[in-house]
Amino acid sequence: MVQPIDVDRVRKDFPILERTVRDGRPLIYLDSGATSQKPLAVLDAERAFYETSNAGVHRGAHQLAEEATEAYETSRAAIAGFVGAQASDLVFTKNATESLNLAAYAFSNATAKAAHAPDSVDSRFVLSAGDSIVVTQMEHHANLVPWQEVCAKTGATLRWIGLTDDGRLDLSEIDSVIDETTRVVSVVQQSNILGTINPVDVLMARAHAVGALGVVDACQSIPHMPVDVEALGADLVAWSGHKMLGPTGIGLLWGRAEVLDAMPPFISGGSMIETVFMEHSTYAEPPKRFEAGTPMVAQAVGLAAAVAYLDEIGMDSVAAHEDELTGYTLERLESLRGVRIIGPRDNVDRGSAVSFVVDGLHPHDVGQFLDDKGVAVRVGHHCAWPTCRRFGVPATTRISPYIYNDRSDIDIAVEGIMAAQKFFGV
Amino acid sequence: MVQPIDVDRVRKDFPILERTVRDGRPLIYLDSGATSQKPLAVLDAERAFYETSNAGVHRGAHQLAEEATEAYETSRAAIAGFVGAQASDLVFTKNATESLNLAAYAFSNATAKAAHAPDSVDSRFVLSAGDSIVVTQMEHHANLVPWQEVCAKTGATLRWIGLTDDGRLDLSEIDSVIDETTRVVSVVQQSNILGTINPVDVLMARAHAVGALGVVDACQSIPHMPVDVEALGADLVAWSGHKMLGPTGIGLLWGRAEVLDAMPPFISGGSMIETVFMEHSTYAEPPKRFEAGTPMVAQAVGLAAAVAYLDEIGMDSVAAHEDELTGYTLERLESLRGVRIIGPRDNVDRGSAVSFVVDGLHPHDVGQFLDDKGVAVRVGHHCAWPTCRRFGVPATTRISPYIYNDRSDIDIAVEGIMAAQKFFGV
Amino acid sequence: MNLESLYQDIILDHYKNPRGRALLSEPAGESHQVNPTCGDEVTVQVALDAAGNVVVGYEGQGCSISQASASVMSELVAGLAPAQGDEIRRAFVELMHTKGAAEPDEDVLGDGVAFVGVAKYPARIKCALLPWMALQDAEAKAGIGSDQEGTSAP
Amino acid sequence: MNLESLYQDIILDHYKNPRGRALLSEPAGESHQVNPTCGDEVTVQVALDAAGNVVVGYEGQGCSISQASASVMSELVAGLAPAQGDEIRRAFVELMHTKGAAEPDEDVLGDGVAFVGVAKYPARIKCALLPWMALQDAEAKAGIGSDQEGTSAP
Ligand SMILES: Cc1ncc(COP(=O)(O)O)c(C=O)c1O
Ligand SMILES: Cc1ncc(COP(=O)(O)O)c(C=O)c1O
Repeated sequence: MVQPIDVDRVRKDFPILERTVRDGRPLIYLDSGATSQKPLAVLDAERAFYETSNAGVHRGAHQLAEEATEAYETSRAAIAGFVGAQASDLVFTKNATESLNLAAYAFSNATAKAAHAPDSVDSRFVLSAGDSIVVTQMEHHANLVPWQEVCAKTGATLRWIGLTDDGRLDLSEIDSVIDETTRVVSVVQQSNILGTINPVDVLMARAHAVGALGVVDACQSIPHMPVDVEALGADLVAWSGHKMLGPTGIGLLWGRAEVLDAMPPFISGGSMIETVFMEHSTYAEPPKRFEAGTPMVAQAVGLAAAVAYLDEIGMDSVAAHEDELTGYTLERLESLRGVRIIGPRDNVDRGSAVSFVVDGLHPHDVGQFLDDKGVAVRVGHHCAWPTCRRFGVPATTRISPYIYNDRSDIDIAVEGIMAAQKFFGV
Repeated sequence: MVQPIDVDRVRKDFPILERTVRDGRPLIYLDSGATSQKPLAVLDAERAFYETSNAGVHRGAHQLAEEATEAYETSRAAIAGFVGAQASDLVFTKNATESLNLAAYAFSNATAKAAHAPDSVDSRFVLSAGDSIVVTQMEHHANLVPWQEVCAKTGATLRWIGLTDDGRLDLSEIDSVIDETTRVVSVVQQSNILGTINPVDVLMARAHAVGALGVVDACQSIPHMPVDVEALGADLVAWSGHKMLGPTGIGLLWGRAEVLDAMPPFISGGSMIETVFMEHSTYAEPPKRFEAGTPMVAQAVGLAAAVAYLDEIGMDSVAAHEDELTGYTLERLESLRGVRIIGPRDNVDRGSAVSFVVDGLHPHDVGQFLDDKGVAVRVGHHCAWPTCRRFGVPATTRISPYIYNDRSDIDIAVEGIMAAQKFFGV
Repeated sequence: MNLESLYQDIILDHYKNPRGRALLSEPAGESHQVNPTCGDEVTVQVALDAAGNVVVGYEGQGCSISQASASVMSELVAGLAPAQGDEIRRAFVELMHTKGAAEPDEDVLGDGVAFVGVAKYPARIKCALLPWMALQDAEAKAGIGSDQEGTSAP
Repeated sequence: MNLESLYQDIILDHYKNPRGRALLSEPAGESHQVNPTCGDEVTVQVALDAAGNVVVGYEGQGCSISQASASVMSELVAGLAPAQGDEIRRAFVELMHTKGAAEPDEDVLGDGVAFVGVAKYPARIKCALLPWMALQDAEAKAGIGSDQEGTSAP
């Protein structure tokens, strides 16, 4: 039996949730899909680092530098442990977008280098016209635009797996879209707009069957459910710290050791080198190879405190809590006249982000009424514009709860929707 | 008359300076060239942001999102103002290394895209064999390795301006090294290893005279003296927040509007787009074009507090304080038997970072004795390995003070050097 | 409740009954503007009539604020000399930057005064400005008007 | 003072008077290792003699710890069977991860016990390990020894 979350107790750890918005309304934060709030433990850990051990890491021989390095690497180990990984396979970036670009640039960089020195790179990353890259129609822009850019630079072609009307991947297309020309398959594990949880194991298996590399965007899964990155069957997995109670400014890329090892550098400079001459340089082993410059040390420390906090609650409990809340949200929304859910309506293989449109009302106007009730939701295309087009809507309103939300928050959101309908007479 | 800095008062703002290291020695932090310490005002600003206004920026329609966006953009304006720039010309990155890579990738990305669609990019960024890129022999790896990578990807050739024995640029080489083949000149304003301040105006003028773009690495200048980025004569200027009292995880790239506007994107994804289709996307105007993904919001807020703190002291005062300290450091070191300064020995056009070697002692061992006295300095190649080779040393010890240091700190460092000499009998 | 200052009746009326919403048959300049945050879109077209006055056409999709703003805009500037339209546009842009504290001049802004409450909601200011930015851009493309300061929207 | 536990006399002696510091004429395997943090370098070469025991050569530049460690290493493993050398190497690596709290076995580690204090200084552990990593790598390249776990240094 998983332990239920004591939401009232959890809320006490988040000072921001005590504030009011607009005309003194208590804040109801239902926008955790964009970014989560941060518990005191995270703020305290960052501050303690700055107040006691701040220094350059991997560089100094003084005590502070030793402590900072220890803090940074201990944090890496803790965060790796949280997703069942080895510390040496975990790269720190500034956000998931950088992580996905790191993956994408392995291809465009290797391709450009191969043109001048074919033996300098691993041929798995060298693309040419005729090669294809596969994504899905529910990708966040962060897992779409970088691959468009790779295509523009290498001549490869972008393909995608389409969606069914209820917001699932059209799995019937997998074998035709992912074929012998495919060199990389990059898919989201849990859609930030639809809430859909995809069968990444199936997609990764198909990718490997045709000799392609597999990338998973786990931005919306790792914060919300237990994920063992090694068990996903992927070669690379990207996610962000700020959506899982961590500070802004830190992201993660996990990679299978052998794949990371074969990848050329992305951002280059100090700390990622082995030797440097004016004429040429050699590079450090992963993860350092991908961490050029002064890293996000305080943010790594903060994120380690965040995973400790989540571990304390238990990711099983987080998932169960959200699952319950998702069921309730779907039920309440479906009971409203004129409200259409964009994404799966059955609470199976779906996360807690629920998007919807209201007949006759633009999402911006719906959001405004929720805001007026103190409810923070996101309105817009949620960085998944092609997904909106697929469903024939310019934008949606999205409710995305987390560990500090409960049914009463959903109730107030529903009141806001009804108030908007009433006001606009729809 | 510039106001002298009240070091004792300043130190009270930095909690870490109250701690002891090793066997109860008061910490003497002389490693600000690696990263500076952070005043309470910066820690408080970051925390206040998280506790009151944390939300996704540029995305939500709720009050928190409005406040977060306002905090982020107000911070941008404050930081831009600090260096005499327009907010719209200032890009946030994770560190200076990313900023310099952003500049370098403009060339390799444009070159790769031009091969498939010549009209899709600005030809100033398209390189080919026969083109040259010019740096100096005193660059930090962050302003060397990315350009080596550009060369490896485009076939261009890397050239560099050499150094005189006293650690200055050999200006006699400028006109021969920077010639009609040169497409970009990228130089450090103040060397992090030698302390040399370079005549960037001369270099930028020469770059522009041959039609090349000019990039300045201002990592070690902007924290230590008044800098008006628009007056440098450069097209792009890169620096970091963490070396100027700001948090880790935030860097800056300033660009002339017209140049930024002509640059292709670097990291792509959400927030940097204008429209997105599955097949192709169009991009936002700078600075957004270069800020894909969830940005370092809290870090921007912290850095804005840092520049306010520096403004309060006055950058003239900072520069005067360091100048005085540099004179003293040079004098004390020169008075020591067997100590050789690597870099300018006259206190003219030089910053406060002073590198030296001790006959018969490896810098690691020198640093260990300083550490034992509570003195934190950096030992090694300071991410400027080719510069070390130029001076025939494997590494140096570097003293790099800031606003919280005074002469007594230098005195204790000198004691540490003498203790090491005595112990090793050299 | 605050929302009534945002959604004034005039705005709701323009939203539900947009004035002059149609494209031109022979536009001299056209601009398509999007709010990349939310996907609001508006296309504005301009031309000059025989008397040298502005003819405006538009189309769009988006929230009540952006669509009402387009309707108000077309009503305000159509038939005026370009310079007069510019003046109104500037007054509207200025109004949007007053944080809701201004007392807008109805003689200049007509129904546009109803947008005063929008200025209190930073995320909605962009919605209100979208058609005006498109107007400015379309005129610049058509070579209409004294005001060439911006050919691209902010 | 702490430093005396770090810089034990044995270490200083090996630093000032390195044992067996020279390259081999016919190495079977060679490894050049650098500490990218500080630029310390060491080259280790290995071969087997007629009896199947290890012959070691080395050269390097760097701090007292890295250079003394190379000297101690060469003294310890030269002339031993590869498996015996491996055992010593493992004991040394283990010693470096004890944070200075261990009581190392002098029968196994000989002069290597003097490095116990190094383990208290994380930034110096790499210095002490550098030649041992090079040894491991050189042996792997030469196909010497049972231990193939690492062909590249950490
Ligand atoms: C001159 C110079 N350039 C570039 C850098 C790189 O800065 P960062 O490590 O913050 O990316 C540094 C500092 O490490 C530096 O001193
Ligand atoms: C599914 C998904 N992928 C990628 C991202 C990008 O993450 P970030 O903005 O932290 O880079 C997000 C969040 O915005 C997301 O929800």
